[in-house]
Amino acid sequence: MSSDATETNQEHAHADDGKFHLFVQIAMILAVITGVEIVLIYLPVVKWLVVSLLVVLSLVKFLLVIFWFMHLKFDKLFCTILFFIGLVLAGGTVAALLSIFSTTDGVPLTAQAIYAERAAATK
Amino acid sequence: MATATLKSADYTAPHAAKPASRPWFFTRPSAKTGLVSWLTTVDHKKIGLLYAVTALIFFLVGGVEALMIRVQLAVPNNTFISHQLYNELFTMHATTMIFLAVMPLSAAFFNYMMPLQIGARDVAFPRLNGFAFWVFLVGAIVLNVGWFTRAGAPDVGWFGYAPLTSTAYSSQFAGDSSTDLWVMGLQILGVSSVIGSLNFIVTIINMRAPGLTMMRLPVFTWMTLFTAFLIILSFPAITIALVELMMDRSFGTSFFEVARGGMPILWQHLFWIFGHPEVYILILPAMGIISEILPTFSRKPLFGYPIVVFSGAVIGFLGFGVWSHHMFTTGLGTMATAAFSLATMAIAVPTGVKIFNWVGTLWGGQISTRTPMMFALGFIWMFMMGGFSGVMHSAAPADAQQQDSYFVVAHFHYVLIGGSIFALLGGIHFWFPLVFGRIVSEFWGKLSFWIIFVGFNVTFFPMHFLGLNGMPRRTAVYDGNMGWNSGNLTATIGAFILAIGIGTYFTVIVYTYLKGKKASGDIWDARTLEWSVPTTPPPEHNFHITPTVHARDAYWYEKTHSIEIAAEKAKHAQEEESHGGIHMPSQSWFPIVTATGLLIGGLFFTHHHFLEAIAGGCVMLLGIIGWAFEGPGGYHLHIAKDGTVTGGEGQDEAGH
Amino acid sequence: MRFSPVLFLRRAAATCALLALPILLGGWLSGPQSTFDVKGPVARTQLDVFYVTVWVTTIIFVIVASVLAYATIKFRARGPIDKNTPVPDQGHGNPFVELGLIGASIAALVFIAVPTLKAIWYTYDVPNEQRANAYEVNARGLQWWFQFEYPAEQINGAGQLLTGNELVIPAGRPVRINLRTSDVIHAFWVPKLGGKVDMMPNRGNHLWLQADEPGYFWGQCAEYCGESHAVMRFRVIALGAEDFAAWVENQKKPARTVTPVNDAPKAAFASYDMTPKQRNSPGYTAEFDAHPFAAWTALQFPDKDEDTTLITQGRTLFKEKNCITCHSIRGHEGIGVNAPDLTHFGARSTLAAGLLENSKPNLHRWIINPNNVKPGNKMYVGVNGMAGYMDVDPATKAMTGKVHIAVNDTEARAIVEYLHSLK
Amino acid sequence: MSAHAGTIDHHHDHTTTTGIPNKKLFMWAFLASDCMFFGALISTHVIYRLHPTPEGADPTKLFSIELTSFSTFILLMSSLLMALAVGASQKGKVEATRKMLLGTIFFGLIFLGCQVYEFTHFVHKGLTLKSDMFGSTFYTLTGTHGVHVAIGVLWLVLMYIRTFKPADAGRAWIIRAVIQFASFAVAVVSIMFVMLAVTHAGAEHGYTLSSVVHALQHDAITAGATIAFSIAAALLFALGRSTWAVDFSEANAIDVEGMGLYWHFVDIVWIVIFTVVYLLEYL
Ligand code: HEA
Ligand code: HEA
Ligand code: HEC
Ligand code: CUA
Ligand SMILES: [Cu+2]
Repeated sequence: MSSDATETNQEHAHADDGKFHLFVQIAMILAVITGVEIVLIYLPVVKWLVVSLLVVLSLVKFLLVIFWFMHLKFDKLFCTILFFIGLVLAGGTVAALLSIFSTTDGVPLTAQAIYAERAAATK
Repeated sequence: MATATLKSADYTAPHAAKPASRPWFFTRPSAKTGLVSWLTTVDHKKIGLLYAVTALIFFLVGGVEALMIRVQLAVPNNTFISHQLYNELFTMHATTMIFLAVMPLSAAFFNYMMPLQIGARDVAFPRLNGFAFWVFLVGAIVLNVGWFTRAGAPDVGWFGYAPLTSTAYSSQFAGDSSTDLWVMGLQILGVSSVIGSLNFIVTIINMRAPGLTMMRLPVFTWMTLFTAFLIILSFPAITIALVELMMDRSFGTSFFEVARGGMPILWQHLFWIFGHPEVYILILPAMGIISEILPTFSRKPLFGYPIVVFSGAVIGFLGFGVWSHHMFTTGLGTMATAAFSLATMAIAVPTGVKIFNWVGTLWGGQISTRTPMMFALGFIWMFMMGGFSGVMHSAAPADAQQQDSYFVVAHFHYVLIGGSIFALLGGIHFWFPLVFGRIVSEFWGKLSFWIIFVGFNVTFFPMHFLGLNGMPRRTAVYDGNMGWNSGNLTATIGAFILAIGIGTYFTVIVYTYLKGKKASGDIWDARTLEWSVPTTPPPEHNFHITPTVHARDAYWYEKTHSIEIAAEKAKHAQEEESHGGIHMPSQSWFPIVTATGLLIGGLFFTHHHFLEAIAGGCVMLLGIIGWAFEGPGGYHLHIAKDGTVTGGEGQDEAGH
Repeated sequence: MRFSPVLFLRRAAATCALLALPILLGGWLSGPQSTFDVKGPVARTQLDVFYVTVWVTTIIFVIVASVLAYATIKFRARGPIDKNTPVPDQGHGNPFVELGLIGASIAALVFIAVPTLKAIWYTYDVPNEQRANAYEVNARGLQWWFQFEYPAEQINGAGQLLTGNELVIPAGRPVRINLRTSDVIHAFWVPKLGGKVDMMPNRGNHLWLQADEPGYFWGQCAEYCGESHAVMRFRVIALGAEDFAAWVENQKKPARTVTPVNDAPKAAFASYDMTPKQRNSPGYTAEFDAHPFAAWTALQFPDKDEDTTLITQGRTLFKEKNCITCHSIRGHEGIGVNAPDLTHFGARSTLAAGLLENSKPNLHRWIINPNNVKPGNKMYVGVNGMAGYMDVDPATKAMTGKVHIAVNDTEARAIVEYLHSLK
Repeated sequence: MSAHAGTIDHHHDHTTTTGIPNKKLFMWAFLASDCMFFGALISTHVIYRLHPTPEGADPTKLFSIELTSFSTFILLMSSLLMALAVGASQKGKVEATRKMLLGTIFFGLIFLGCQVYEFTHFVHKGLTLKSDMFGSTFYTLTGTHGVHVAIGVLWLVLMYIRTFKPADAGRAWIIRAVIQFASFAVAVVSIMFVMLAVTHAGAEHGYTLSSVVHALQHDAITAGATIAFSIAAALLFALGRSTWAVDFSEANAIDVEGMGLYWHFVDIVWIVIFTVVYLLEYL
């Protein structure tokens, strides 16, 4: 790890002036990806493909920002670990929640069915 | 430049001449004793004491609430208190015990002991630490203020299931501000806990004494770290739930409004995503304390240190994946039920590992059963029983009969009292000589332990049977024909025995504080750094010389290698002095000012006086701005060879 | 006060005594809501899983506790310790012991996990092979009473059969119960027949259970639902196939009408003792508790001689006092839908959601002042815009003190007589 | 602090155990926590989108993907400026830091402006907090994000003012710094008004110079805004340079960096919101 750190340090010293351009380039990539995303939703492609593409693209944006703009790439590994503890737990929780709410045997009646039932009851 | 001589704890800095050029509100308070010193303190030890005293007061409040509950349930069809009051009592009993007693008492230990254990002079952000305490106090006030209003105290149960918390159903006979107070109070407490925990995380990771690698950290510090992580990662879930509820109640949204498509089950998920990690937030500090007491009184290092630490991490991590075991009866469906059932059972493994290692620590030791040790041993027994009833819950089909019955009440009081409270009470005994320089009488200490131990079991053991015999929890009255009479009466008698025990305990503690036998230094032959402070109570700067750590159980090592250590210390003392002496943070008014703004804002908001609430917000904002521009400040202390301390607040440095 | 082994033994003895308590006090496990006294396959399965957990954890407890006790006694310090006492071996642990114990713990959990998983699937829904035979009802929770709906029993022009607070089911047949709520969360729990499942708003939960034999079972709302949650109870009565059919047959009939006979008023009636009772004085008589099923059965038939005049008066009063705005009495005047259906109220053994035995004095107390019996109930404060006994300001939710319904002693006697005639 | 003497290594703080500065560690831990915060909020929104109420509104009829893409772009650019500000502050370039901070604030304000515009537009069309579940979750989620942005802007402003703190403690500087910032704020708001008017005029009468001039002549508010803008810009120019030696140097870079982390995080939350709340609706 320590050798890693010195390496990035040197690299950083080199790249210091290059950072400006690097950051501008990343910003451009981000903008382009956003453009691609907007086009994607109008494309006549199967839904699952679009959805997965969108997820992947925003993930790429996400990673670009945290690793470059937020310096995770240049910082101590521990910062990455720290943030990813939260990120992974949050991601896991969101995924778990979404799947719990979509199991069919967990919700024997959909919201719609309940509405129908309620409407019938008050008739 | 001011000069002060430090002999023992009663060390005061004479008032330093302040630079005249600054307006008063930019000068910093520097009183070392008296009210102002407490209101503006940034000393982790003082803040720890503030937490402790507040928490203990609320523990008694929660206890009196519990006693009223028990009196009402002593006999069937009792009319001691009304249903409504009963409901307020159990809601506030739980909320008080969890958020205003056990959590802050743990925070008190974190604050006081953790920096000492890692050989630091303070936490990473001292003013923020003070702020966390004042915000906690604000939350406590907001939660309890309902007792004095027409609407009464909150009555929605400690997990406030929607839609009972909606405006349509809460407090049917009066304006329902009590639920708003509950929402606001918990939100504020969440802010306090998260801020405090972030501070602890940074402190433990970044402020360790030289040589103190992570795998040499005292276990209590480890558990502090895990608890802090659990707090910062679980509180956001309840914060969101509360925000959504608040939006429903104050701004007419429909998150949990059934008629408009709201799903109350969502509240339960969000609550328990917080709620289950929360129970580990309550127990991990206790486990940390136990892991300090047992080795000390066995005169042996903790058995299997790495695995105890690792199991703490596993408990914390798994704790995020089991929340729905509180929802086995909500119709989750077979897959989800099975998954959560198994995940819950899995937690028994890392917890068991801890129990085994504690037993292993005793094995081959030299056990002296002083009072703290009695509490620690009591903890192992009682927590184990509570854990086993937890495992019984984890089998979902069995839990269908137990959920919301007194069996649950028995389970969680075993882990909460037999677990957390026993450990915390033991911890007070353990560290009392360090904090106050006096020692609790062995006879009275043990006596209170035994009364508490007996009273506790007499109270809560029968509840297992009450639950299995069909008694639902949150029952203000029951009929005499259900076979619950003798169990309840026993429990009530037990509760009073318990009260006598706790009464004895506190009387003894207060007596010792005032008149007890003086004790100084390392009276237990302890193992960790907090006992290496130059005086008991410790001086404000904790250590004359920042310790260097060479091994786990650092102080034990120092004691067994005293000659090398002395030489090393002398060298480090010189180095430190050549770096300008000991750097200490300055006190500040802004934490309490900001918290006061929060109090004003919070109280007005709950009563829908939005303009006044904004005014409170402005006070807060001013506090923050003042805080930011004031800077951390700081001054230096210098230690002479004979232990004399010079330097002080006077030579305030500008900027950082 | 040094450590003494005597204290230790005493603690061990105390723990044992506590463990033995239930055996000494057998009564602690045999109440009307005991989860041990199982009367159907679902509850039995759940109890079996429970026993597995008990055995596994007890064995572990005995082992760990013995080692712990042994270690504490064996390794206690002999004589006072000071800094000069030789220190014990500073051992740091043993990875093999650790791994072994972890393995053992996992193995123990497998013992619990297998029956747990089986039971989760079994208890979730009626087993496939019995689906066809299952009887389906709906249970609806309301603050603070239960409504039971029989979708299978349609009444011409009046929708499905409804009852309140007493669910009658066929014995020996699986019953699938759809769980609904009209306000907050409640839970349906009949301990002897099966564990609870919540009635969640906007969620279609269900459970199934089966009573092996005819019988009378206590049930309870098991989710905190507001002020009177503690007294939100109900009953399940399981009947043999024929009895059940007969019961359904009778229930489908409109309310029983008693024709007034021009008799002299019978003094014997309405002369029950009405010495004022405390709120929450015992709800049931000892006779009832001893043979609830018999007591229930006895209620299914009209009394031999009734005070027809009082009954007629009661029927008028029921209309005049606006009881009909909330209650419905099929065939008579009542049309309300916000309160328990009273069409066959006289044949019910409980009153006010299982709080009281449906005896005349109890009913009298209820009608005179429901709030005294069950604080905060919706009959007293109104529900869904229907005014109850007292007026509540919708804005502040405070009682205004305005009275809508006042029933005096004599009126109450007539209403009691009337309601009890509805068999 | 004496430990800071000499050149500052921004990746290693020798006063801490790990070498990571305390403030940075604090920020990352806080952001980890904030992940759970937004995780819970986004889950709520998605769950209610998956189980919509029958009478709910159709979001795609409301959304203007152009506007949202624009504000997304703006926020991304603000992130760029923020990153540059951090870089500048690390090199001790106070002037450059200030410019980048102002730029970030500017874009942040535009983002907030867009959000306010979007909200009023939606409310106009009948979507409110109370109207239905979509309204509740949408406003709460995006509003909470907006509050984060607003807090970020406030923080940036305070930091900007902080850069003027003089080395000599006796100097009265706050007023000047505040005026300076206020003129900036006026300029921004004026620009936004002018832009709004121009787009408006353009949309109605075609994007020709004459129509825009015409609109300016007839619209008092816009004309006023233009004047305010010029005055503010002049003031900004006149007062812009602090003539005194400031107490703001590389040592403060960590404060800017911590703030930057927050700002970027708010930006990535928007990346997620943009995809989940807006784009996925179109499928
Ligand atoms: C300090 C707090 C604390 C702790 C530590 C625990 C620990 C555990 N809890 Fe508990 N729990 C609560 C506090 C706590 N709980 C509270 C407050 C509630 C109620 C909330 C409310 O509804 O108000 C609750 C409710 C609760 C429920 C929901 C009950 C219901 O409402 O239906 C469940 C269900 O699974 C559960 C399970 C567990 C388990 C499996 C553990 C495990 O962590 C226990 C592990 C420990 C052991 C098992 C003992 C030692 C182990 C060994 C000696 C090893 C070998 C053992 C085996 C292999 C079995 N708990
Ligand atoms: C850390 C948490 C904690 C602690 C320490 C306790 C402590 C106690 N609890 Fe706790 N309790 C909960 C957490 C806790 N509880 C929770 C989470 C619930 C669920 C609530 C809900 O359903 O929402 C609950 C619910 C609950 C119930 C069930 C209520 C119901 O469901 O209807 C009962 C009933 O007996 C009870 C009893 C007690 C008793 C007797 C104590 C005793 O240990 C208290 C001991 C302390 C004292 C007795 C005070 C000190 C004594 C003196 C100062 C002596 C002198 C004073 C006098 C004699 C007046 N509690
Ligand atoms: C505002 C509506 C309302 C009015 C008016 C009202 N009731 Fe009720 N009644 C209720 C509700 C609601 C319950 C269920 C209460 C509970 O158990 O919590 C109930 C319960 C009862 C019960 C018990 C039913 C059972 O199965 O347990 C009886 C009997 C009864 N009411 C009789 C009357 C009489 C007689 C009157 C008129 C004098 C009356 N009610 C007027 C709402 C009303
Ligand atoms: Cu219904 Cu509790
Ligand atoms: Cu749990």
